[in-house]
Amino acid sequence: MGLKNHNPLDNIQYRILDKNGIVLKEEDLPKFTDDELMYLYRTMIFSRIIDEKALSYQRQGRMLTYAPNIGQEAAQVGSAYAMEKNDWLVPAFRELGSWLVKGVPLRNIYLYWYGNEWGSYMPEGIRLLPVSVPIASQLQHATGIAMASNIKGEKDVTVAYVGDGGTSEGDFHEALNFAAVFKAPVIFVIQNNQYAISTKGSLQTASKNYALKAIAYGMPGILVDGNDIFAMYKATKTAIDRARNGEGPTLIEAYTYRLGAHTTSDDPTKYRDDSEVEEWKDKDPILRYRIYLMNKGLLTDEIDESMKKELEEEVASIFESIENKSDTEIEDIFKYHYEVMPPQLEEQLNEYKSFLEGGK
Amino acid sequence: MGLKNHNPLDNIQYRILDKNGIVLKEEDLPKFTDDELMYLYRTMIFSRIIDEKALSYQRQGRMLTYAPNIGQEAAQVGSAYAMEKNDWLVPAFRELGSWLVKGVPLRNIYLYWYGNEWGSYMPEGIRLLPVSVPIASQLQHATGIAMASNIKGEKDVTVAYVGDGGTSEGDFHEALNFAAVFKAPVIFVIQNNQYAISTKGSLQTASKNYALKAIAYGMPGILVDGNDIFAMYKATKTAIDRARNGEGPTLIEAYTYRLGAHTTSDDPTKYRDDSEVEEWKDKDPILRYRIYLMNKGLLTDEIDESMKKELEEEVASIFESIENKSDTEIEDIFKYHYEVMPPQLEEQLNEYKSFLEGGK
Amino acid sequence: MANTLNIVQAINQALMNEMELDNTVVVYGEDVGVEGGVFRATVELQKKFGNTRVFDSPLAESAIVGTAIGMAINGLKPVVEMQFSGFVYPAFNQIISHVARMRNRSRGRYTLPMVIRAPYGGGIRALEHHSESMEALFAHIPGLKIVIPSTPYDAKGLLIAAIRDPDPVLFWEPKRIYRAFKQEVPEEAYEIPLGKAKIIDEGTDITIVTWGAMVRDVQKAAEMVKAKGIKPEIIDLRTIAPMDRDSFVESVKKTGRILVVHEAPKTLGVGAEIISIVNEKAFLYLEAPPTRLTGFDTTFPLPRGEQHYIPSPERIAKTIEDVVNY
Amino acid sequence: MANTLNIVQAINQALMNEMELDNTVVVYGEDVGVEGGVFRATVELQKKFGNTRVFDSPLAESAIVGTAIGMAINGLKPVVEMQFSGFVYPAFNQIISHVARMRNRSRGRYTLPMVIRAPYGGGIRALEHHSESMEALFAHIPGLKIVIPSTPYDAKGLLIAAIRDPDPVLFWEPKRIYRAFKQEVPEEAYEIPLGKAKIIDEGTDITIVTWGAMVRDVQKAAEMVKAKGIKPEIIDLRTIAPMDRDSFVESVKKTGRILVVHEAPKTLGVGAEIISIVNEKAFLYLEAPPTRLTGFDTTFPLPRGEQHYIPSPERIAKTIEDVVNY
Ligand SMILES: Cc1ncc(C[n+]2csc(CCOP(=O)(O)OP(=O)(O)O)c2C)c(N)n1
Ligand SMILES: Cc1ncc(C[n+]2csc(CCOP(=O)(O)OP(=O)(O)O)c2C)c(N)n1
Ligand SMILES: [Mg+2]
Ligand SMILES: [Mg+2]
Repeated sequence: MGLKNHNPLDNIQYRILDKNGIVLKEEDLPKFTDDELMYLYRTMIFSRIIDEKALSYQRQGRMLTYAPNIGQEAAQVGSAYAMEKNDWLVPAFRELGSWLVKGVPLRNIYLYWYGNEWGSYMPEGIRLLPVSVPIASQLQHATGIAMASNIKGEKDVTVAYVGDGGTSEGDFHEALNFAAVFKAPVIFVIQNNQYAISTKGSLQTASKNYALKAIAYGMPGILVDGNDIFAMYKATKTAIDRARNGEGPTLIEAYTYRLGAHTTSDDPTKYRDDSEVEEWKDKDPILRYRIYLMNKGLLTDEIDESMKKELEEEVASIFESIENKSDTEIEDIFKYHYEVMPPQLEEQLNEYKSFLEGGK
Repeated sequence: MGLKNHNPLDNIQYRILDKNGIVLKEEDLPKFTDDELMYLYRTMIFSRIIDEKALSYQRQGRMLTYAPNIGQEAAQVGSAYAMEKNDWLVPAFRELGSWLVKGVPLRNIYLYWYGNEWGSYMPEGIRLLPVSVPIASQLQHATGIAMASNIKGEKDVTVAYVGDGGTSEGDFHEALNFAAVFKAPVIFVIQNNQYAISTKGSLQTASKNYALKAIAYGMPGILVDGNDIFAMYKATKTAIDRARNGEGPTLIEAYTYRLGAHTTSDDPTKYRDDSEVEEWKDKDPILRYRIYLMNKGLLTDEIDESMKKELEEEVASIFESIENKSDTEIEDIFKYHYEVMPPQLEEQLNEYKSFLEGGK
Repeated sequence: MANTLNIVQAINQALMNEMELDNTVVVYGEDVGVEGGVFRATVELQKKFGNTRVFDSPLAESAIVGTAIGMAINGLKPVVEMQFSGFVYPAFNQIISHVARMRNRSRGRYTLPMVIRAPYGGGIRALEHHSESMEALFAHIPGLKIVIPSTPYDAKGLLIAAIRDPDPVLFWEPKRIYRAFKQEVPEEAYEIPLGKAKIIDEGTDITIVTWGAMVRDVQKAAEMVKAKGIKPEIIDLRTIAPMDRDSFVESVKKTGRILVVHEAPKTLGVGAEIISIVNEKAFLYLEAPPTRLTGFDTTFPLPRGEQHYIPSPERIAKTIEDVVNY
Repeated sequence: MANTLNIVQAINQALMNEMELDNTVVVYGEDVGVEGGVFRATVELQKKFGNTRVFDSPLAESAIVGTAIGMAINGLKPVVEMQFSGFVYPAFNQIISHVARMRNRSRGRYTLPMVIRAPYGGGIRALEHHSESMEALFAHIPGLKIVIPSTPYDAKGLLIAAIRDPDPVLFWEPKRIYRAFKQEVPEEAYEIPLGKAKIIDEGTDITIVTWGAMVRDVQKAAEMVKAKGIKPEIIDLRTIAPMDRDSFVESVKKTGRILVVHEAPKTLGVGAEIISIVNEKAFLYLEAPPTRLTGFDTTFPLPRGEQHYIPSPERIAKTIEDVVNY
């Protein structure tokens, strides 16, 4: 595929696999091995199970707030899988599938949502930034990382995520503009899950889609069926190759749907109809990929069941390994503000410790 | 004209009067009376003289920093003249011609550049905000004013200005997005004078022009020859009519050139060639309009001379009326922070006054 | 008529009252319309007043505050919400450059009767950026007012006063106690004047100045030390800027001792200003060092560490004793 | 080798030195490349190091700071310029949410060796937003460092230390004295440690803490009061956060009196913190109320009023006398 052939002004989603698991564009189908095909499936399932279990832990009062990814697995896994190991991933906060592809241990992910500081620690060798809570602010970092790759003459590409809501922030604009002006090797992936908490797309922008916002920056934009893992992979891969080749940034809109709540603090029945959700359940990205794999003879109900069982056990055992054992050390609150702790902080730490010890 | 016929993606400037004063689009020519035609000329000349005199006062050490508008008079006067009296004007800081059309007394304008607080006082009845120094931040106010007009069911339209450099700020993006989502009756005029201090357009954006940035917001954008007063008037008038009719915002790019320095603190020879400036002197907006008026028999060298002489005298007399008589009263520093001055401030004011009086 | 409300309900009622009384009041922000706000502070408003006066905005704080400036100039009284005070920073330029300065810049021609509301403070086991107490940043900026209520009754009266105030007001709501307790609150509109602190407990031995959610922790600590014979005078500052200096200066002249308790980091927290004022106005009355008990000079920790950050009633009580026994 | 430089030249030389010594140092911002900065602080850098390492950016402060974060994560040491400190606010969210927190958030995995430079302070007869002194805003935020030099020698050594510092540093340059005087400055790179104040005049009667452009005004005032037999000890704070508390605490233990002089507004200016620390650490030594002489709690006035705002040597001298004669 070439990005040129997919003008976002046409408002047509780029799609390879339709919602019934049928391949529409044989010529664009990525040339994956069977192992790769199964890895992608397993990763989406893993993501789904991590979400579902977290939600159930949360309902049981064993987990804090949690933001599920259900329905967005293809957008995440498909885009991240197009990255090389040395490429940088800059997340917003709803990219579980991408994190898994990048190799972040589930333990960290659960620690994060469990409220422990170490959840944001990325093991050496994984080029992924921690969650960025202030919406869209992370896009600036992505552009900066990519500009640095250029300056250093390195070939790494950066992939950054943002939500549909995030496109309204000034930082979205500035990051894309800088990226285009400096031809930075960065791909911006908008996960358009159609809601920013309760706010619908029509209240977020008056443009027909988000991909076309690329035009304002003189960069290519492509509107993709975000529930089609092949299309997401292919579009991202094309953009990454282009970036690595010195041709600059690309904006990708993954048109998808948030099947769950915004977070566990949110009640979506207050602002959207069940019928809408039902309609989208039909377009579940895992469903269509599952059919594809079954048609291809790679997946059977049995394999599916045993894979899920295995993953469920893994998830449960990791959660149990952190549950009730993850309070933050007092020192840990102070230790990471500066390379050398200033006397003020040391004094406050010591005063507090001596209070706890009942001393003066 | 209809905005639809001028797609900014075509990158063609909308133009009625060419640089030799020849009318290219008879059908689009605004139907001005002779008085109106002469008023526009006089206002551009007035603006030019105010600038030139301010620059010379500044060189003589009688004025502080000054930001001249030379070369941009048509963009300013043409757009502002399309406004009704009750419409709101939201300036950046380089819109002298528009201020004059709005009826701001020159005394205020000079007081402002003379460093006196009262320069930013707008006489009642003139709907114009003071200069906004933080680049692009004023666009949010413009959108808000226009949203308020909608909320109150009033028909006033807001015209806001920003420079080419200003389009890179996040506030530009947010203001245009809000305006489009809420169909606010606001027109954004970009004075693309091709420089942001020393920074050229190619370092500001990778898009072919600024008008096409409108597409990202789902609003019309039009690229206009900013040195053609008729085209500026016509485009702005069309956009204003549209806005007043409930059809929402428009983005106008006035393609023009800053013939002078950024401000009197700036030395443009450091970053641009004289030859470029010379080329643009040829396209001086006053020049072509002058030819048009002469061809039409409305203007003669004599009328021109006497008009300039009269305006020069007016400008000089106003400057002299403020020179050395415009120190800020001490109370004036404190008085306008809150409707009721808090005790802290009162105390500080009194302490300072008693220090000055040599007391305790 | 009165009813029993918690803080978030009192805020909701204040908005209801003022929107009814003054049709120039408009309410908007992220998720405040259809959903009624993530903390339900604006619930039912859109149903009652329609989506012209109560509406959801795109996700852009600078635009929310910046358009409110424009609306205030053009005759409305916008009351906008920042979803959390930790997300006000994209709007910081609008606040410091324009909200704080439009009246002064325009010599009184353009005034900004607007309110920026935000849930603020820690202790709700939240993600990063949802727990900070950064009121000092705004209190340092000339031209701003910042108000922090501590009870439902005050919340309603102060918010109504803020909406009616001819100048812009930041209204920071202590979300830790949004639903912590209820109080009798008159159904109709009433004002509590801005810029006035409240002595909530009279005493003779030490002056304690605090605000927001810390008020209740201080009260608990006061009960502990009262048992030991110490009589603290507790002042709820309520308006952080401009500050009611007389309230604590007069009190210190009586007690000779002062402790400021706040959640915000110590360095340049509002406590620093209070102590400096006491030095300037009541130096000769001081019998012990004016003291601060505050959050640490660290980022507010994530939930599994947050219990360490906010001064507990026990720590407050211990500090009161230390100051009194100095 | 040494040469005689003013502050802006010393800054330029610091950048030259570090760019030469460390090819991960990059410099960018508005008009810093071709033009060499509106104050000429980056002049000749692009010519010398090329436009890959020294370049003009689009007009967007949030992106300038935000991309610097990314560059620092990816192995560079960006030194970015805000054209004036009054224009740093569009980047405030990046600074408070990320610059200050990335190390803590990532548990030390991602550190930010970056510098944000900005001309700061009043007194140059400038337009609105070009004269403010808002260092206190940043000093309140955990995780930041903020440095303000007062001489060419210090400017160079502190800037080099800031560039080499593994943590982010805000480097605010007192533009009023950019070209006020020259000093012998070594040609080669040298460091002046961050976090250390400097006693620039020893004395016994009163401790005066100040920084930036006010240092010279305080020195002038000191000359005036010395004529009357008063011996002030003058401390140039140099690093505003984290602050060298010992410097003034020890001094106050000797003098018993302290005056803080700054340009910033009084309320919650850095003076408030200094006075609170003195209360906490040297209460029993105090012989007069710790005192502040500062800018007003107003917007910095436009040129025709600015002479009233910045404390003059005469006002400083008068205040010194008042405190000493208390
Ligand atoms: C600057 C900022 N403002 C507000 C919030 C609160 N907030 C958290 S998530 C969210 C909605 C995000 O919507 P979108 O970008 O579409 O991402 P999604 O949640 O759909 O993945 C909001 C408003 C925030 N985190 N940061
Ligand atoms: C937020 C902000 N950043 C930087 C500046 C300093 N500054 C003043 S004018 C200017 C260039 C503006 O360029 P442009 O928008 O093209 O307007 P022009 O001066 O060409 O009319 C800059 C960077 C400022 N005033 N505000
Ligand atoms: Mg979304
Ligand atoms: Mg320009």
